Amino acid sequence: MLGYATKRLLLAIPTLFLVALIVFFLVRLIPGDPAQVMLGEGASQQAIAALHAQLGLDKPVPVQFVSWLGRALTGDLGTSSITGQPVGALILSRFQVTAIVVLVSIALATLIAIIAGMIAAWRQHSQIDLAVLGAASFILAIPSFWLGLLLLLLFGVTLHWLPVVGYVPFSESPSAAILFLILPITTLTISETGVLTRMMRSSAIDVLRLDYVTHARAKGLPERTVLARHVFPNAFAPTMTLVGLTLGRCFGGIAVIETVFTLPGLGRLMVDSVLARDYPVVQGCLLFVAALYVLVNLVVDLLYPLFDPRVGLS
Amino acid sequence: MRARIHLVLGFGLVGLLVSVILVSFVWLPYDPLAIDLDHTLAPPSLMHWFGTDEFGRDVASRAMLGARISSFIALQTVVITIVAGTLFGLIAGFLRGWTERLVMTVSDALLAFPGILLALALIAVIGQSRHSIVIALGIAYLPSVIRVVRAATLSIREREFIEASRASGDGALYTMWRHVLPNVLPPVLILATSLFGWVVLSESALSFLGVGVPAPIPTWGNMLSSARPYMASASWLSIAPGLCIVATLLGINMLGDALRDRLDPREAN
Amino acid sequence: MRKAILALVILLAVTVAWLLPSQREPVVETGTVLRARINADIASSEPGTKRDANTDAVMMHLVEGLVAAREDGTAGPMLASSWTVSPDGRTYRFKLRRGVRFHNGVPLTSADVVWSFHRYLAPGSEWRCKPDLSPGGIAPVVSIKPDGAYGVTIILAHAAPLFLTELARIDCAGTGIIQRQSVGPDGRWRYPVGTGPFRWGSWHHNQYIELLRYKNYRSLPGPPDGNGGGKRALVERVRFMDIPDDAAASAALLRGSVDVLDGLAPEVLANVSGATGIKFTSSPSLDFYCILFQGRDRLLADPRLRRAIALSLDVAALTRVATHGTATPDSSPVPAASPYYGAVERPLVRQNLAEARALARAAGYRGEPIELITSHSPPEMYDDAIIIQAMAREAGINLKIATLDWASQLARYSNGDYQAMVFGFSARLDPSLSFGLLAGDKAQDPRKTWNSPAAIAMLRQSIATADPKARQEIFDRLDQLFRSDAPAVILYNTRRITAMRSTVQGFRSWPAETQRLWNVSLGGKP
Amino acid sequence: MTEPLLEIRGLRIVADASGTVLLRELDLTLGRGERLAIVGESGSGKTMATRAIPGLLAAGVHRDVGSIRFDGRELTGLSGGDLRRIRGAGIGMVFQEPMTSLNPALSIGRQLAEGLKLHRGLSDEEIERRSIDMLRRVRIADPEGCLKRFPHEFSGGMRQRIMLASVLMLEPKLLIADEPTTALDTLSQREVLELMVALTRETGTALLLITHDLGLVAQYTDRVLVLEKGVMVEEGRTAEVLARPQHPYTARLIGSLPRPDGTRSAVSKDDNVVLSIKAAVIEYQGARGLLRSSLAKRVIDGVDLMVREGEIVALVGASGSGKTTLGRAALGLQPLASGTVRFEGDDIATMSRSRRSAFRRDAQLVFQDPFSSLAPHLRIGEIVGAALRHIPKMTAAERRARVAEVLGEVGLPGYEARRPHQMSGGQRQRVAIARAIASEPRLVVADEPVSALDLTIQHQVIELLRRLQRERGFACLFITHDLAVVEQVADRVVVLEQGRVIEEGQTAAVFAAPRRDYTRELLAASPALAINELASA
Repeated sequence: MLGYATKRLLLAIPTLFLVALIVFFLVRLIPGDPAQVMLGEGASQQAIAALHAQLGLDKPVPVQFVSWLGRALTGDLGTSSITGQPVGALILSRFQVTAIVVLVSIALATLIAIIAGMIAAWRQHSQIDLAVLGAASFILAIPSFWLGLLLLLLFGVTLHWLPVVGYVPFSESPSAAILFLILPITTLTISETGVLTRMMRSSAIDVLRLDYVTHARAKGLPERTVLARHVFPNAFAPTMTLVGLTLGRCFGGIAVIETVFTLPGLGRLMVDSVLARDYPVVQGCLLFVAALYVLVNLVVDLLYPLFDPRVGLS
Repeated sequence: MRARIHLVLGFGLVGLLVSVILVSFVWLPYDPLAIDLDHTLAPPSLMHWFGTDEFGRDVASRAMLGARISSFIALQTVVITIVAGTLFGLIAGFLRGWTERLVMTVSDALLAFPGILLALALIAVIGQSRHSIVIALGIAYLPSVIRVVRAATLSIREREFIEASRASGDGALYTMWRHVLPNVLPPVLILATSLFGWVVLSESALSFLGVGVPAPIPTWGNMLSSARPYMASASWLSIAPGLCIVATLLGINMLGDALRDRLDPREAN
Repeated sequence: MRKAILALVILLAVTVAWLLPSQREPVVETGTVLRARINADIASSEPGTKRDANTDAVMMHLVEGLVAAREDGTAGPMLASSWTVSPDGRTYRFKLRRGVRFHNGVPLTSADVVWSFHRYLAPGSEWRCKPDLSPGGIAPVVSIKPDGAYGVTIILAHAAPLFLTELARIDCAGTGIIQRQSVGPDGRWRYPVGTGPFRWGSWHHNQYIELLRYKNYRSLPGPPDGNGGGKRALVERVRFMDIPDDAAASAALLRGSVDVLDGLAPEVLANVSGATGIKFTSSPSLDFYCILFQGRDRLLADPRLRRAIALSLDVAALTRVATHGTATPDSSPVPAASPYYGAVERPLVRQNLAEARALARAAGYRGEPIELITSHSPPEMYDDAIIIQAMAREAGINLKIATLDWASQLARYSNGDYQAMVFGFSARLDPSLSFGLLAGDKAQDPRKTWNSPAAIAMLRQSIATADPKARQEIFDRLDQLFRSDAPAVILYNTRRITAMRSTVQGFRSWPAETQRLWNVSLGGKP
Repeated sequence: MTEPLLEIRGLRIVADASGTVLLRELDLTLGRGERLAIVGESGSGKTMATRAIPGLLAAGVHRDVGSIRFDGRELTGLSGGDLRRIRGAGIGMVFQEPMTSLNPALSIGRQLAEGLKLHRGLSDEEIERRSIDMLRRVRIADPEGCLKRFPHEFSGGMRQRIMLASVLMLEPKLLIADEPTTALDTLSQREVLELMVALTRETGTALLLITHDLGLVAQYTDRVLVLEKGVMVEEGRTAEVLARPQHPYTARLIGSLPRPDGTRSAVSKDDNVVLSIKAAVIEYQGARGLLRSSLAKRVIDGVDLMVREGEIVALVGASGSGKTTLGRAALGLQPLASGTVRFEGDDIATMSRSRRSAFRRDAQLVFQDPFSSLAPHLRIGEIVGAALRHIPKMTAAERRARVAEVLGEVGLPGYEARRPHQMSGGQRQRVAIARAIASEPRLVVADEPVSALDLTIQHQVIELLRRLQRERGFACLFITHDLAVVEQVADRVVVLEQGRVIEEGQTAAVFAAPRRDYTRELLAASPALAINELASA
């Protein structure tokens, strides 16, 4: 197991290096100079030039890249050129918000997808199957942030059940924090359930056709056991890979939902730092998200044999 | 039986979209760009079916023009991504070796980027315009096309008629073009329908983050995001574009399902 | 099946457990807390260096300079009770007030003033006003010497009537005098130890910054006046909460977790205006929003086309819609709230489509597209562009809107790389500074749009004269020349709105756009 | 006479959607411990008939009318729970495809225990003891270890034996075996069948064997029932039906069994040699690990093989003997580690480019799987004409004429516009043959060309191949594991075991007196040969 994990991590290095390269140069191509942005429109040319030098932006770009990457390998992602905060701490604190929302939502979405997908496959071409597929197609058609806005409008503005916007960190009061997370989690869960359900349904259909399912039934096992012990493990394996990909994508990609619900998450941080040309934070975030993406996919692959022993850790 | 319902619903909704676009070339209830500062934020009425926005512009006309712009952007992006993705996926899946490692490393690197962030950065570099949106989203979705095409190529590559073609002396390029490509098209076609949906959603997300198609050209995305501050006071502003997106995407998804039923043997019982 | 659910649950429990406990100690609430809002964390705790509007507001509670800006923008006494200016205008002798102590109890003496000035003007310093007070600036300081324990003499290279206004500039932290202990033994900056009514509390990044009441603060007599006058801290603690999103801030106010919401975004006014237990104050601001034209552009070089665009706009209607009726339309660079806003500056440019079309055709304009740059920060600028484009279209002028993000727009503005641009300048206390934003030599500073030598000469003259009546006369001539040259079209001055809970007493907003929380109390019902 | 174990009266099965009748009024009786075979070609409804008994019909079809009495109880009226109690305990089933008959995600031990825990409620230790005992009886090595391992670690033959163990442990009264050994090669097929018969005889379990292979029927069953397109055409004792078939369909079935054909003219030694392989060695690299590659495995170890013009040489061996690899090597599709392959005297490894493209035309390959070897998106005309593309001076008109001629020869005149998915397995294999002979090759390598086809169609395709070879005189290397086919088609036979040629000679001579015991085992395991002796007796 360990050998396989290290091999996979070694293979991921070229990808991560490429990500670092793309981020570093892409951000510098964006017009607008960080020093200028920070000092605002009234600042004098000398002040801008001075800050420019202080941020080390006057050195040739390759030199900046090497020094940044060298320090990043030792874990020091530098400090935000706007707030001076260490980038590492900034990312972790903002990641806490995103992680809670993404993990809980994807777990719920997976659970719903398993149940709905299995039932639909079990009763293929029946009314239930049609309903499940219809619902999945409908969910896939709704923009996630519009869904968020509607939920906000319904529960926040009209029914006043839930706070409209804002965020209370867990440290201050867990109970209040949960109130703020209900709507974002619901939005993300709904928007991710569609894809997972379709995937679970189609892989369950494949498995239901195979002989060992009929064999299990021929042993006299009740349908419940046949589905749970024989169909589910084999059908869940491909869906789990998709769950891994979704997790990887969402950790960096729910900036839109974070904007709707004003959550200070990682996505929001990335969008703001790109717009504010805060190079160190942008670089740190994207490297963090890329590393997370690789890690999540590795974990999923390590869990894979749990469901499909044929896939040995070659 | 199910396939038929999906087909009917799908064609119905897509047909509605296409007819709205065709009509928008000829006639629009009002000039979508004309502002009327005396009738801002008017609720839906006989005069204005979907009411007016914060500048007094007619929301219905803007939704119709938006349909044309959003669909064209999505179409252009899908075509570019499918063509480029198929090319790279085919080469990676068929030639294997270092070409496959190169293509897959680059595509994994792009995939590790959150799609919206990559698009945001690219647009900031190229500048905001319809073409920059198409290029940015094209690059953002390229890896997923490459992934699908490579997987399909790998499975086709093992089929005996490929070995027969190589055995009868066909070159690699000829075999790829004549035998592999036609068999990769079904999964690619199915992917194209969902890709269309993803692009429309991404354009609206980008508009929401302030970098979508620039004003005053309406797309469903930027109409939806500019409706956000008036959620409470003028909720119809966000209903109209939202419904258009859902109706269109539902239609496209249904068509995708029907296509999948016809092309993918697994579904047929 | 069981195996899968088990794996999922364990994964979830481990990560939630890792995320939950956080390092911060629980917050202890003692005494009354006045909670205000800033829309971004402060840039740094060092006065007048890395700063933005939020940082300036917080600094004004902690440090005080020799002089401070009055309500009308002029400079009044603060730590200096009085001062004399030599006939040639180069030597200033300040008398310091006695009995004033720093937050750490050390009494204020001339040595502290000299130490602070030398630190601000030191070579490595990033103090925002250093260029103006250095050689080549508008008031270059040659020497600062103590004159006994409570006297300070400052000698300038040449006479500079605006020297005191410069010292009082808020974006330079009012040249706040700080005690040596603000800096650690190794010379690294710790936190500001000043003489203001509040002293430094604690800074929780991206959360809030808290200031504590300075019990033995020695206030000037009489009523409060701008940043000076009678000042007292009436609450135990002031907490500036970092809430970036305007909608979130308005919701926080409604829910009662914020007491004062300064600089309310017009866009969310509707959410708050009807609510019970909320009251408002507002004041016109000394800022201005305008359309900048690039004179070097082939089309816009001709002033007739520029005037045609000005004439195509109904500025009153534009202001009403874009700023939701909160701003004051204004066609003169002199802000409406400025004492120099006279009869010449008051009249608005009336929309006249016929004349606009005629002027445009006369200038040889045949409908070629002109790029109008705008951005979403603040959101009103985006709305301005859409209305301007629609109105200009009525006069046959074809404007193409390009929406950039703020950083890109700022870059295009700084190197003059644009045809036309909707732009907003932050508050300038003196009209000379307002005109200075527009008039200037393009070769030296690409940001200037008004390259006319006559205007530059008049501007320099306005800086050099102290007599208000003479300056008014200069500003009137400048305004007339501005309207005929039309290097830019002024749109409006914003009105700064502050919403607060009805329990908040004594809050006064003012044109300088910073929130002042001294003399403010949380009296009466909760 | 005690009441029969199983009695089916007037069973009719109908498709849900179309309502077409798939199985018409089937009557069948089976005594306790009796062994009945149901024979019929694919699509005859034989599987459906047996699936109806325990009520396990696939989705989309349903039992329209008919009674099924089992062990004195009418199954059709039973509730779900009662029916489930009979499944497994009363009726056991074994399926065709070994690869998917066991759940890949569960260990063998757990799958064996399932049935016993449900029906007998025995303790885990007791179940483990019985499992190990049963595994030993189905001759699985290291039964204790086997419990913890997973299905993918076993070969097809072993998996079928494990499945047999799991079903027979419950000592059912009836065992339904649905083509249990079709997917296995002859050796493991014989082992599994003999085990099945021995074990069912021990426990007195009745056997319902479904197959399309008359050879198995002759060797292993008491009575036989013949189904044709859902209708029972004949039923009776196996020996009588095979010796004197009443119904013409049964007669045709028996007729299509491969038989030795006296008309082979001996090919003289001096006809020129088309293909000659000398001391060929082929190695497969193990999985290339990141750090080290496991030692290379020798698949072909020093093989000499010659095929003369107009001769059909059969290359025979069990699966894994390397016969397919050797076939590919003969066409230059598989590089040799050492040794040479000469085509008409030239070593194909060192040929010039032009000579190589000529070689491509003169040596053609016919694949086993008709569904995978034809490009699904092309028309038949394009597929057959593909090889002609490389003939330089041939005009389009000549190509079309040649395609039409060749299609006519294989009995598919005018099929140019059709597409592969519109044709049956047999027709597709004819197209594959047409493609092979289109460029008038000197050598045709046929890799198991008929093993995927039904008996009657197998017979026609082999006849076609022999007729074409006689008319055109190309050399043919015929790869197969089915000795009955060899006897019908080949002049000489070469037996391959673990990459080495262990026996070679004229077909009749080798069949009459096989020198090596491996060859003897192969011959004994081939059911079709047994029936010939039975029929001729």
